[in-house]
Formats: sequence, structure tokens, C-alpha cells
Amino acid sequence: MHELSQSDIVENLFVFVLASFLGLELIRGVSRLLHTPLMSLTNAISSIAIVGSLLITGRGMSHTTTLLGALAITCSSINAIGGFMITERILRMFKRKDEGTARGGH
Amino acid sequence: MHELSQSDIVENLFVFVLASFLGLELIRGVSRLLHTPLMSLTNAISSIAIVGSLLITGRGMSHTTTLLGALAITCSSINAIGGFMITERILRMFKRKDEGTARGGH
Amino acid sequence: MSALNAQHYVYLVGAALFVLSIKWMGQVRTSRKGNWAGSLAMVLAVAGTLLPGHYGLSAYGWIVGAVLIGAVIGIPMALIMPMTAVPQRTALSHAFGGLAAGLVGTAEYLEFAPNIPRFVMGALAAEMLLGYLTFTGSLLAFAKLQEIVSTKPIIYPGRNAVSMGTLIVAIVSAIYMTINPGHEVALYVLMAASLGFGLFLVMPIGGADMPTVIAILNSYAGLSAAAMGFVLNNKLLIIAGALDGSSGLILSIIMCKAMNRSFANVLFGGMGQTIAKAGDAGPAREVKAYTVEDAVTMLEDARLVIVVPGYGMAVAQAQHAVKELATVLMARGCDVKFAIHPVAGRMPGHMNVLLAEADVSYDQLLELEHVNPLFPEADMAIVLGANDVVNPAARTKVDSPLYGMPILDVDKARSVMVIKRSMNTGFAGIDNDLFYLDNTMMVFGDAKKVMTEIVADFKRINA
Amino acid sequence: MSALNAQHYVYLVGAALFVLSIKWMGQVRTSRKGNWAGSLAMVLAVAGTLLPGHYGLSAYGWIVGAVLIGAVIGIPMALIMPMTAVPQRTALSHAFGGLAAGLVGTAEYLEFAPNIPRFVMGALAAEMLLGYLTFTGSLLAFAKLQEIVSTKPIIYPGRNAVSMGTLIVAIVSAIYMTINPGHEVALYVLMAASLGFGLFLVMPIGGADMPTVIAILNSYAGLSAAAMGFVLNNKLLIIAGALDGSSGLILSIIMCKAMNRSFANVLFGGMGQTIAKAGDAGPAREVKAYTVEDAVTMLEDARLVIVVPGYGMAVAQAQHAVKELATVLMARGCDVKFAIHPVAGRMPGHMNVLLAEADVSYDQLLELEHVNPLFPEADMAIVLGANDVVNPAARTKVDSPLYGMPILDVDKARSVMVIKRSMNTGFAGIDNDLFYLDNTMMVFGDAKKVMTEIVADFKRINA
Ligand SMILES: NC(=O)c1ccc[n+]([C@@H]2O[C@H](COP(=O)([O-])OP(=O)(O)OC[C@H]3O[C@@H](n4cnc5c(N)ncnc54)[C@H](OP(=O)(O)O)[C@@H]3O)[C@@H](O)[C@H]2O)c1
Ligand SMILES: NC(=O)c1ccc[n+]([C@@H]2O[C@H](COP(=O)([O-])OP(=O)(O)OC[C@H]3O[C@@H](n4cnc5c(N)ncnc54)[C@H](OP(=O)(O)O)[C@@H]3O)[C@@H](O)[C@H]2O)c1
Repeated sequence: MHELSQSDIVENLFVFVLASFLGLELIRGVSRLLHTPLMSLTNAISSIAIVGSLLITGRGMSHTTTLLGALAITCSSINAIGGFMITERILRMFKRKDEGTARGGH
Repeated sequence: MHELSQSDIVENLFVFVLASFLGLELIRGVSRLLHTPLMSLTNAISSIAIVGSLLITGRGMSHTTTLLGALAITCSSINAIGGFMITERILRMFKRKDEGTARGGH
Repeated sequence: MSALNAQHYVYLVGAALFVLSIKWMGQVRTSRKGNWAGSLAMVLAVAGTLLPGHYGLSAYGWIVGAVLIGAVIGIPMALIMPMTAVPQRTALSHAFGGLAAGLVGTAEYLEFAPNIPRFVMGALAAEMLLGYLTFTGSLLAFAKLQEIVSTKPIIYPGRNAVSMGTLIVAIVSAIYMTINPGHEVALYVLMAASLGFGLFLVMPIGGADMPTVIAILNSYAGLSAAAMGFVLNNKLLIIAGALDGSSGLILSIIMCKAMNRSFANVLFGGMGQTIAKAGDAGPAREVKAYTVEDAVTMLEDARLVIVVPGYGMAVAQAQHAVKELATVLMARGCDVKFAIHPVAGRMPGHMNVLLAEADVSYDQLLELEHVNPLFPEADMAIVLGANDVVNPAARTKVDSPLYGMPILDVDKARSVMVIKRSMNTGFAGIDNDLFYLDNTMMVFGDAKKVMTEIVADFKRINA
Repeated sequence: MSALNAQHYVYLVGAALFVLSIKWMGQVRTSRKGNWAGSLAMVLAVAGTLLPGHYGLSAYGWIVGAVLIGAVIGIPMALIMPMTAVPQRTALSHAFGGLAAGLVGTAEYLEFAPNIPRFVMGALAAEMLLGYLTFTGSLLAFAKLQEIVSTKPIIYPGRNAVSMGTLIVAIVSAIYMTINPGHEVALYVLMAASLGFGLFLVMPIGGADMPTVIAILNSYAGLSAAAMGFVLNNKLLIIAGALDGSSGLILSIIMCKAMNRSFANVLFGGMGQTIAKAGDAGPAREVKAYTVEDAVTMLEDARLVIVVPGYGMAVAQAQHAVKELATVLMARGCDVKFAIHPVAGRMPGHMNVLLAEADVSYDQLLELEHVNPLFPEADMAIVLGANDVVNPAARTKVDSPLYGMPILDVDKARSVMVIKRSMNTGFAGIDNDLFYLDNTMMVFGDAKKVMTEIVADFKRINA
């Protein structure tokens, strides 16, 4: 497996620290009204693990690895596809009085 | 001069983008009461250019370079030292009624 | 620009879009844009990974097949899921996410061990630990919420020792693996202990505390994705994972605060014990039971009515009926507001989503800080299947488990109408003095049924 | 851990501290901690750079000498500077910061050209451009604020063409350098054009618009530090620079919004022209001039007084006198509040700092949104050297340059006392209808003098 240089590691830590700070600030700014769709959105985002799943599967290594990887892809894509769709469904329900009542979706 | 790999560059861009987003969120959260000390603080922080000045001076390269570098160090350290001190002076003036009136500083 | 570089830039745009997606989710106006930004970011993440050239991926057959299966399962699940099932569905999703992270970690290990540098191995172990515990923990949370298993806390003597013990085994084997990546047996110990700890973590937690736990598990799922990012030296994974991690953390903190409880209290089932203690105390007192007709009479002359929905509205699916009542009352010139307590219902924003589903305009929904000053002016506060969030004990009884929790001051309204099925307690298992106040009228019955009857009565009067 | 690694971790902690420092600056309670975190971060940045081993720095004599000179200049400057001089001192600081960035860029170029990879050269050119324009721009801003040169906008025909032309020359030479790093002449063209553009940028801007320009220059100084970070592949520089860049941007946007103006309007001196136009319009109208004794009589029975400080209070240094008046009034049982308009004075937070200096408790200072609902209940609004921020034209006159700017609604108070030296206009150069209202009394004189006299009168009455 590729050796990471110390500086790669520290750079990743920089990115991690910044992104965590940013996450804390951004989430704190989310209106309470939207906490349910927010949960659903971050749930969908956590399917980013699909990137790792694709790599492990696609490299065509041992059979076990490919199988585990494919299973991981399936899990993550259920998450990704379903997550964003549900968030959209939830958000479509939010509207103001003046926006009319035409409803798409379910 | 050292060649940067494409991936170094992109990593730096990642960091820049994250830090800018974070900056925007954080500054937006600063109480209006504190805009003057905030200006003074960010002014002090911009003296971070001292890092570059130190590198260019300390490597002991050509005479011109060292001289320009030393000038840059002087400029940045006026900024750094003065900036944080003034911010402190400004902040010491802010207090609530119940905090008593003992005053340090000037 | 070579494939490698193109990939980097695609990932960069993806990362920026993930950040924007959460930012835009902050306001209703921009929230749909936020969801689209998130989806686009995910598409870019996948496209960037598959870009031919860099990673030299080959097994495209497997990939396409696996994604298709995912889509076939995911899409119908998203389409047919009722809105009340959002907590379950989120739990199930976390289970999938955790499993994916765990499996990727295991596969990486099996493929590359023992040639794994120490830092990478440490990250890999963290990824597996977090991934697998999220998997079983979320699965159990799902089962409890879906009532496949009992929602009661499963409590037995020594449970804390068991779960701590399992966690320690998992951590020790993770450390051992990091130092000696060659010993495959440590992998299996780690996996077993992590899977076990996930179960032990969630077992003692009651069904109603699940939302907090789900938020914590969301945080773990994010952190395991970030750990994967450290393993693969992939910034996009790190950023998305860190955003998720902080989101789960903040949401669980908000919930704990609004319930006036600590993390530890939620995790170690403190509420379960309270139920037994508080449930049987107190002498029998009398309440005033009223009929639907009484309720209509009281509402006829009201000028300002504040509805306080709670978990019971969700159970009864009474959101459409209450919206109808609001419409009827507003047609009569009465102002109607909805008071939304931060932990009303069983998940953050629960009431908002249900009322939005029923087409209630979101500017009619007022948060605690804004609505509390209005109660003294309200002719009637309708407590619709809410209980703990209107319990005045939170203000007055120092020894109550609710003491200190901010509540909706319905008792300050001129009259209060409480609609519930019985004198049963709510989630906290605590008696509610509100029901015994002079200005309180109890209307017993299912929330939806009572609402529908009141509306029918009004329509009769109006006609 | 080798020196290289140690340095990385020191920088990482530094970066986190810079972030925390700005976060903590958000609240008064934590703001001093924020400043300390920032200073510590700077110390770590310097220490990390000087760590022996990695960069192999040697010319320590030069370094120590240069820092000492910096300290000898910086410390006294910080200690003796009066609080009113914060804008000037900030401008001067930006000038130093810009110069440092520019010089480092030039030195790097001279040392390494033509062996500079393209991307690095691009960043280097950006660093010099931003650094040098910040230098001259800030220096001129300083000179105007310090009134070393006239504060009037310097306007001549074709000035926009000249400054745009200079900017284009600077950008073209930057691009040329990036492609051909070998041609030293391009360096000198770039330097000259950047230095020139900085001057042209600030020349047409009036003294009073300087704060907005200073915020923009702050943003540029930050971006040039970030560019230096790209050159040196140094994440700490990038992070600190980006934080600064966004800070300047947000502050200037806030100022523009509160003045209801656009960036372009500020930068191209729109306000300068307005002065000439609006100043001489309108027929002569009558105002009611009152004496200090009248003022005291009016204040004697007041129960709620709201003071609206403005730029005139800063000019007259009347903050201590007004604080004394507040003390006297409060001793008589009258409630006193201060209404702080976001752009009262000449820099963001100007009034807060002055009143804090005079020991006014910051919970007595109310922001626009919170104080406006109070005016109808106020017996007296004292407008102390403020003008534009209380001009009702902003609410009513569609053709006024102030139209749409949120103002303090002093005209809704029972009576208004305006203290200023003459009928002169304020910064926007616009007549103020407030002065002619029936419930307005004008007390002409220097703000400090009038305040001191009123206080003396009160003391006489009380005695
Ligand atoms: N929102 C969150 O994120 C979250 C997360 C975790 C925990 N919690 C906790 O959940 C609780 C929420 O408070 P809450 O006031 O909304 O609910 P609650 O205190 O749990 O009370 C709900 C009430 O609704 C009644 N009810 C149930 N089904 C009904 C039906 N079909 N028709 C009419 N009434 C019905 C029940 O009484 P009957 O049985 O007599 O009808 C019950 O007393 C808080 O204690 C909070 O801490 C919330
Ligand atoms: N705060 C910021 O960040 C910022 C930045 C840029 C621009 N601005 C602009 O600055 C203006 C600020 O409004 P403002 O109401 O505070 O001030 P203003 O509109 O500039 O008015 C100040 C008034 O104070 C009076 N004055 C001056 N010296 C005085 C003294 N010694 N004693 C008594 N009165 C004195 C002047 O009248 P006399 O000459 O008759 O005494 C003048 O009308 C706004 O237009 C704003 O847009 C603010």
C-alpha cells in the first residue's frame, strides 16, 4: 500500500480541522424548522463512502475484495440515491402561504 | 525554486476554499459591537506575511534579497506586535456595569 | 491536463458543493438548492473517481451492477416511505453507510496487510471500528423505531461493564493492529467487538431516545468516512466526513439541551429508571373532562388560538385535521398560530415536517422564544397530543427530571384545551400538573378523531 | 519526530488558533481570549518557521535585528495612539502589511527567476500586485484620515480611464511574467503599475468613505498573504490570508449595506458628486434654537432618554461628558439608553469603542433593530453630533441618496434635542428635515461643551 508522507498526513489534518470547524458553524446556522431535512441530507452525504467502495471494487484485485467492495457500493448507493430523494420530498412540503398549493411528488 | 506538484496546488486550493468559507461564516457571526477590534485583529493577523519574510531573509541568499527580506520583517513585526497590543487595548475598554471600573492599560 | 489533475479539480468542486449544500440547507428559501448541490457533489465524487486513467479502475461490470442494485432498492424505498418513518429510514441508512465503511476497511486490510504503513493502519482501524459499530447500532435503532423489537430499554445488571468491556477490546485490538498489521486474527476480534459494541450501545436506550442516538451515530458514520479519507489520502472524503461528523454532534447537543439532559444520561438510559419511579407516585386528583361540543363552544368566540402539537399528533396523523380546523377558525376571523417546541415529537423538526406536509404555511409556525410571550394574549391554547413540552413542572419542581427544560407556557393562556387519549404520561413518564389546573379542559380521545369532530361541528354551525 | 514534522504540527495548531481567535472575537465575553489566541498563533507561526533544521535558516542576525526595529516602532505606536486614531493606524498597518508581501514577492523573484514554475510565478505575481497596491492605497488612506493631505475626493476628468488603464497594465504584466518569468523588466512594470493603481484607487474617495476602502484593502492584504502561501506551499499562510480576505470583504459589505450604497458607488466617488448637488438645494426654512437652560428644563421630568451619538461626538470627544449626563439622569430615576446605528461615526463599531472608553456599560448600547421600537416611549431623544443616521429622508424621499438606508427613528420620540455646531450637513451632504420638525429643539454648540454645561446645570439644581 502506498506510503503517505508525513506532510500528506498533516495536510489531511489541516483539511479535517478546517472542515470540522466549518461544519460546526454551518450546522449551528441551520433554522430549527429544517432539522429533519438536514438530518436526511447529512445522511445522504455520508454515502460519500462510495468513493472508497468504488476504488476497492474497481481495481480488480482478489475475489473477496471485489465482493466486499461491490456490497459496499450497493449499500452506499442505496444511501446516496435514497437520501437525496427523500430530502427533496421533505423539502417540497415546506411552503409559505403565498406560494400556492400545487403539490408535486407523492 | 522547488516545483510544486499539481496535487500540492490542488490541496492548497482545498485549504483556501475551506478557510474562505469558514472566514465568511465566522465574521458574519461577530457582534457589531466588536467590529472595530475585529478590524484591528484581522489587521494583526495579516502580518502572517512575516513567515515569508523570515524565510527569504534567513536563507542567507544574495545581499539584495536579505535586505528586502529584513525590511519586510520589520514591516510585518510592527504590524504583528502593534496590532495585537491595540486590539487588547480596545477590548479592555469593553465592560458591563457589574464588572467594576478598575482599569489597566493606558 | 492529465486524468489525475482533472480528478483533483472535480473533487475540489465537489467539496465546495458539499459545503454550499449544508449552507443552503440553513434557510427554507435556499434549501432545495442545497439538496441539489449535495446531489451534484455526490455525482461529481463518483464521476471523479471513475475518470479513466488515474486509478485505473477496471471491474466496471461489478461497479455498474452494484450501483444498479442500490438504485433498485433505494428509489422505491425513498418513494413509498411515509413521512412519519423518517427516523427509521435515517437509522437504516446509517446502518448501510456504516456497513459500507466497515467493508471497505476490511477489504483494504485483507488486500494489503501486512504492508500497511502505521498511520494508514491506524486510520483503517478507526474506520472499521466506527463503521461496524454504526452498522449494528443503527440497525438496532431501526428495529426499535419500527417496533420490530421492543422499544423498551433492555436493562440488565452489569450492562455498563459489558459494553465498556467490549469497547475496550475493540480499541485494544485496533491499537494492536496498528502496531502489528500482520496478525489477521486482530481484524476479526476488532470486527466482532465493534459489531457487539454497537448493539450494547443502543440496547439500554428507550425507543423515544433514539433520535439523539441516531444523531450521534450520524456523527460516527461521518467520522468513519473521514477516516477512510485519511486511509485513501482523499480530501473529498475527509471534508464530507467532517461535515457529517459535526452535523451529528451539533444536532445531538441541541436535542440534549432542549431536553435538559446530558449525553451520559441519554446513553446510559437514565430516563428508563425515572419512568418506574415517577409513574406510580402521587394521590389521585380530579380533572375536568369535556366533550367535543364544549370544545366548540369555547372556540367559537376566540380571537387568538395557539395550537401546541406534540408526539400524539404524529401518532394520530392529525396534522391534516388540525390544518382544517385552523382554516375554519381563520375563516371566522380568529388568528391561529402553531407553537413548535424544539423537542416536540420524536425527532428534530418533527412537527415542522408534519405540518408542512399538511400545507400549513411555515410562517405560522413559531418557535419557543417567539411564541411564549403570546400565550397571555391567547384565548385558547390547544395542546394536541403534547405532554412533556407543556409540563409546568419544568419551571417549578426542582426535583422533577424535567426541571430546567424550557417549556411552552400554555398555562398562561386564558384557557387550555388538552386533547389526548387518557391520563397516561408522555415520553418522560411524568405526571403533568397542567391537566389539573382550573383553566384546563381535557378532551379525551384520539387527536385526529377529536379534531375531525370539532371541524365537522364548526361546519354545521357555519352552514 | 524530525524538525520538518514538528513544524507541520506547530503550523497546524497555529491555524486552528487563528480560526478560534476570530470565532472568539464574536462575543464580548470571549473576545480577549480571541486576541490572545491570535497572538499565540502568530508566535507559533514565527517559532515554527525558525525551528532549526527544516528551512536551514542562517542569517539570524538580520532576523533578530529586523524584529527588534519592528518592536521599537510598533510598541510605542500601539501604546500612545489615541482611540480616535484607530482608522488611521489600521490604514498605516495595512500599508506595512502590503509592503511586506510585495517585498517578499520581489525578493523571491529576484532570487529564483527565471527558474520559477508557472503556477508559482502566477501566485507570485498576484502577491506582488495585491501587496503593492495595498501599500500605496493604504498609505494614501492614512494620509487622508490623518489629514496630511486633503480629505476631499481628488477628482479630475478621465480619472476612471487612468486608473483602469493602470490596472490593466499591472494585470497584463503579471500575466506576461507568469508566461515568461525571465524578463525582469516585466517585474518593474508590474511594481510601478501596482503602486500607481493603489494611489488612483484611493484618490477619488472622500475621507469619510475611507473605512469602507480600508476594509477592502484589508481583504487585499489577506489575499496577498494567501497568494504568498501558494508560492511557499504553506498552508498556514493560506488559512490566515483567507480568513483576513473574507473578513475585509464581509465588513465592507456590511458598511455598504448600512449606507444603502454599492461597492461601485463607494469606489468611484459617487458621494463626492452628491455633496455638490444636494448641498445648495432648498429654500431657507426656520429652525427653533434653544439654550442649555431650555434643554435642562426639558430633561428634568424625562423618564426615558435615548442618546443617539454620531460622528460629532467623536470629533468633540464628548463621550465622557455624555456618560456623566447619563449618570446624572439615572441618579434622578430616568432610564438612559444609547442607540447605536451601524454606520454612525466613521468606522464600524466607532461609537461602541468610544462609549466603552468612557465606561458606558455595553448592555446600555442598543442596536438599531432593538432600539427603534423604543422611541415612541421615549420622552427625549438626544441626537449628539449625528446627522445622516437620523435623517427621515431615508424613509420618505425616494430621490434622496439616503433613501432605503435603515435609520434610527428619533422623530417618533416625544421630543428630539439635536446638538451640533451649525446647520451644516453630515457626511452624505444632505439637508435633514428632522431639524425643522415641531418636536425638535436645536441646541447649537460643540457636543462636549453643551454636554458639560447641561451636566453642570443639573448638578446645580440637584445641590
Ligand atoms: N423531538 C425530538 O427530537 C426528541 C428526541 C428524543 C426525545 N424526545 C422527547 O419526546 C418528548 C416529546 O414531547 P411531546 O410533548 O411532543 O410528547 P410526549 O410528552 O411524549 O407526550 C405525547 C402525548 O401524546 C399523547 N398521545 C399519543 N397518541 C395519541 C393519539 N393518537 N391521540 C392523542 N394523543 C395521543 C399521549 O397521551 P395518551 O397516551 O394519553 O394519548 C402522550 O402523553 C419530550 O419528552 C422529548 O424530550 C424528543
Ligand atoms: N461608521 C462607518 O463605518 C462609516 C463608514 C463610512 C461612512 N460612514 C458615513 O458616515 C455617516 C455617519 O453618520 P453620523 O450621523 O454619525 O454623522 P454625520 O452624518 O457625518 O453627521 C455628523 C454631524 O456631527 C456634527 N458635528 C461635527 N463636529 C461636531 C462637534 N464638535 N460638536 C457637535 N457636533 C458636531 C456635524 O454638524 P455640524 O458641523 O453642524 O456640527 C455633522 O452634521 C453616515 O452617512 C455614514 O454612511 C460611516
